[in-house]
Amino acid sequence: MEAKVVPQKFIVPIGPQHPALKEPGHFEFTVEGEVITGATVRLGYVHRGIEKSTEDRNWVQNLYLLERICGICSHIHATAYVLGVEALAEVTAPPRAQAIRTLVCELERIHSHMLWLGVAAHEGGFDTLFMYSWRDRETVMDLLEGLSGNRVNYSVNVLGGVKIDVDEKQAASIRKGIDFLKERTTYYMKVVTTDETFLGRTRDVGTMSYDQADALAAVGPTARASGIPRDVRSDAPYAAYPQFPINVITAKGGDLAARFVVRINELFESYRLIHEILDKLPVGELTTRVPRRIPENEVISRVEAPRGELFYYLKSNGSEKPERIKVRTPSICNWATVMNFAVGLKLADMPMILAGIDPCFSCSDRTVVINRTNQSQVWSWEDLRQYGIKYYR
Amino acid sequence: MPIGVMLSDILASLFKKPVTEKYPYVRELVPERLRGELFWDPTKCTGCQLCVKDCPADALELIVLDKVNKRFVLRYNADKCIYCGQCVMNCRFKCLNMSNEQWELASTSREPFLVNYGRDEDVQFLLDRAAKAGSEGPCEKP
Amino acid sequence: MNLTIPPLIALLFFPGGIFLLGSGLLYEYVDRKLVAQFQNRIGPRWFQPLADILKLLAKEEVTPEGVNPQLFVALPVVALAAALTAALYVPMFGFQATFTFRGDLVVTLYLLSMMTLCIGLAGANSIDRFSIIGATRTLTQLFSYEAPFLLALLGPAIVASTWQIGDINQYAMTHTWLIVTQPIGFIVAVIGLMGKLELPPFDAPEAETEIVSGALTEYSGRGLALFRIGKDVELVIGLTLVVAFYLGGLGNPWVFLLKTLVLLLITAGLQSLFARLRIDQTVGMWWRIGALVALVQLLAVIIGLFIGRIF
Amino acid sequence: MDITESLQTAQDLLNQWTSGMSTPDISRLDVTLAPKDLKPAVRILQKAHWGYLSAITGLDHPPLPVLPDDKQLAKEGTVEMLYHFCEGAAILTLRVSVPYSRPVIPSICEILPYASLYEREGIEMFGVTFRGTPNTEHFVLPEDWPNGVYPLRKSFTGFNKPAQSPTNPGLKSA
Repeated sequence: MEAKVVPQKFIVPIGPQHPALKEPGHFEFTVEGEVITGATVRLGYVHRGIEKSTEDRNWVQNLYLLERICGICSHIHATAYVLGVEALAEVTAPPRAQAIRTLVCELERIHSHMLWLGVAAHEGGFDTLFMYSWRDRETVMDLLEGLSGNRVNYSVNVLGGVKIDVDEKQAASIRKGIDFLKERTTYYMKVVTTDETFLGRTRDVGTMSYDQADALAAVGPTARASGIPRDVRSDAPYAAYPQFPINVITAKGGDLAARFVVRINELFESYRLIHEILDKLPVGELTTRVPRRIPENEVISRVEAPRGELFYYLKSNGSEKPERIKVRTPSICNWATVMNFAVGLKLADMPMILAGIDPCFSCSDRTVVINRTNQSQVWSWEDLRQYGIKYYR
Repeated sequence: MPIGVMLSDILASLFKKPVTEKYPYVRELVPERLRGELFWDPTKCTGCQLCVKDCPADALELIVLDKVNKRFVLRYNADKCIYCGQCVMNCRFKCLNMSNEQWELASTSREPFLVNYGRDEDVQFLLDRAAKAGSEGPCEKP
Repeated sequence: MNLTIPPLIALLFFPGGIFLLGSGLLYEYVDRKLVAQFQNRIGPRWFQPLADILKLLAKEEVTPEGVNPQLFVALPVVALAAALTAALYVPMFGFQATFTFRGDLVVTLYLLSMMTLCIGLAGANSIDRFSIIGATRTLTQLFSYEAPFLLALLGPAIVASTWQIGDINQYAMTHTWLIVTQPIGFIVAVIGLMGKLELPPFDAPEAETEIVSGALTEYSGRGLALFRIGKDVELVIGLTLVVAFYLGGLGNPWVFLLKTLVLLLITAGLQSLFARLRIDQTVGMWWRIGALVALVQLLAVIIGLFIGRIF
Repeated sequence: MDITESLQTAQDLLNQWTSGMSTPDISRLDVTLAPKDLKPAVRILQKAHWGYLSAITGLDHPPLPVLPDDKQLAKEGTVEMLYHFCEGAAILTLRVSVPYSRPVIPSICEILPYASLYEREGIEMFGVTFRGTPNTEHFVLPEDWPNGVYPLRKSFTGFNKPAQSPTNPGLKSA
């Protein structure tokens, strides 16, 4: 570190390692006193080269690779991918499979939004809300674990259907868990909308008007909090959403408080939808056959991840392996909104605003091929593997 | 101007048991569908290799000793395995399944992570062959 | 029951010195455990604060570049020394204060502020950006809560018409609890204490999600350990003062323990109840509300006394 | 607005620049443009409030391997950038293709500022130059990534030899 401070340009770095961010991203905020006058972002600390790696694996293997893009919204990545591949192969998964996919999507959305509620509260220094919301999130995690066998990376999807079935016992435990969560969510709604100290940190903070959100192409709850009814689930329904339509939740405020309200209201919407799916679960097969070689074509698959629109572009070349898979995650879209709104805000609000879009660094970072070690050599994957083997021997 | 809306909740917690799980002292029941260590039944396998082909982590290796007499050894690298269950799904003869009892797999050495499944004599044959070839042990790829 | 103890023992072992450090750690443990309980967690085990301190003491102390090394080393010592000195003027654990003179209340309050001042200086001494912002916030917060806190402790002093902590304690023991007669003063004093100790929701100066650890970011090993012990000692003294003034005084060790623990329960509850206040909100709250109500309380006390004297 | 209507509107807006058009499925419209027409096309979409830029996908078309007995001339490799615009369920894709020898596409950042991140990715991953893009710093790749190596081109298969990096020789002994 340099041994002097230049007074006119005081830069506060946040990240790549910083207690506010549990994931690596680097932000530099130029501040005057407590007020921010400039902001830049640098990502790429956790790039894993997934897009390139997909070209080396067959269609089935890629499902699990892509599911691991993000630990929080793993199922939705897999869903986007299988829907895309099924479209390429011109098959359709059976209705029961589609409904179960949708069910897990919604459970995942609940878990993601509860997680976000806790993280956002923690960024605002409200650790009690953080602990409570994560405690209650365990309910939905347990449901997912009971349903799929795993807390994260559920591997519910396979090409052409799903692996798991929902029996009556499962359905009953899900209904029970959801009813408990509904009661808790009502309570959290009361806390975030009425507690004066908390509102002091969220009201009129990071406000983004409808026009601004539109101009910056925000997606997901960030956009919906500014009043843009943009939701792939209703715009271009996929999986079982045509049979189980959702109501798009929006709020007018555009500030942090509105983002809380939108996400919590979406929780209620998810609860409703889960009940509906469980009540009207179609009967039938769980899988359909998908050929190993996918005919040459290209397809775009869009789904609504908990954080916003997830975009997959898949191109096949007639072989067992894809030609190109492009993943555009919702976090990428929303970065622009944060960087544009940081200026003029207080430093103390920044962690909450960063958390407000629910950023996912592992989602944003996914395309680099090669890792760099601290030895400043460029290492290939094989070198790294060898190094790892040597190291552990 | 309501402040301290969570008051009732925190007061209630004062008399509640903490929800923190006391693992490993107290073990909770694991769900029935939990995907733990992989097990293989050699009697049903036909050696179609479908499990190996689709394994996303290259954790499986089917060593064919005698295709006609169906002598196979499945080498399973538990440390590479991502426990996705695709192999179980792929197997048409139901010779693979994932245990919901064996899931505490952490170990301080590498040995427990390499498992050779098969008939005892086949595994022994494979180990002997590896020893004869003068390589360091079963860790080396043939 | 008011016992006296030889000064040297009081200074080194009991109630000052070793014993005070031990009880500081104990109170920190109780505080953390209570907050955990409020949040439905298990919380630390009883020796955790001690283990933290021992671990820190055993660790290498890194002197960062760009600081004044003498100041860097001296500040934690001064902070702890000030806190320990302050303890000598306070009737700890129900025993009479070791030293006492007219006006020791004022001295104690200043000694307690030394701690905050040292943390502020420690931050400003560093060139780390988080430290500097933390120092600015620490000192800003110091100026905001200090006046109301002082006013809140002034109320009991005025009704007891003495500046001696021991005498105020005596007065509190023999009269109606002052929490009844001066409720506003009590609230301001408790919240002021929380501000002084930088407990949530007044932990903006060390808000980990924004500025890592504030002014103490660059401290490690011994320095950090001393600052932490200092804070624990200050927690004990602060609780003692508020209890002695507002909760009917401190007769004997059991009364002391019971009353301070009850107060700790209240502060732990307040800690888990609120979101962290931004520094501008903290300052605004203290000057717009805190100082004003403390002043009103003080005026009421003075007018009450005046009227009382007339009739 | 339903899908066909949206796509019809887009088609009408872009008609003057279109050099190729297809509808791979009911909700999509692919429009092939010359690089120079990209900016006016995006501007007219933005003026008409037709959707938002959802993603920019890069596609690498390497030159086909020329067999010795093949008389055909080796075709140059191209990089194709796909600008996906979404409006409801309708997806409009603007396809712009540039040759390896001159991979220059005008930047659309002055029309859509948020395209910056996608363009930076394109620069790093495919070696396309976006003329006029405001920020060309590395977005996802490490700072000391060698120049001229574009990971998502098909020709890239990894580094085989550990290259010496000049930036931090001090740590080499570690």
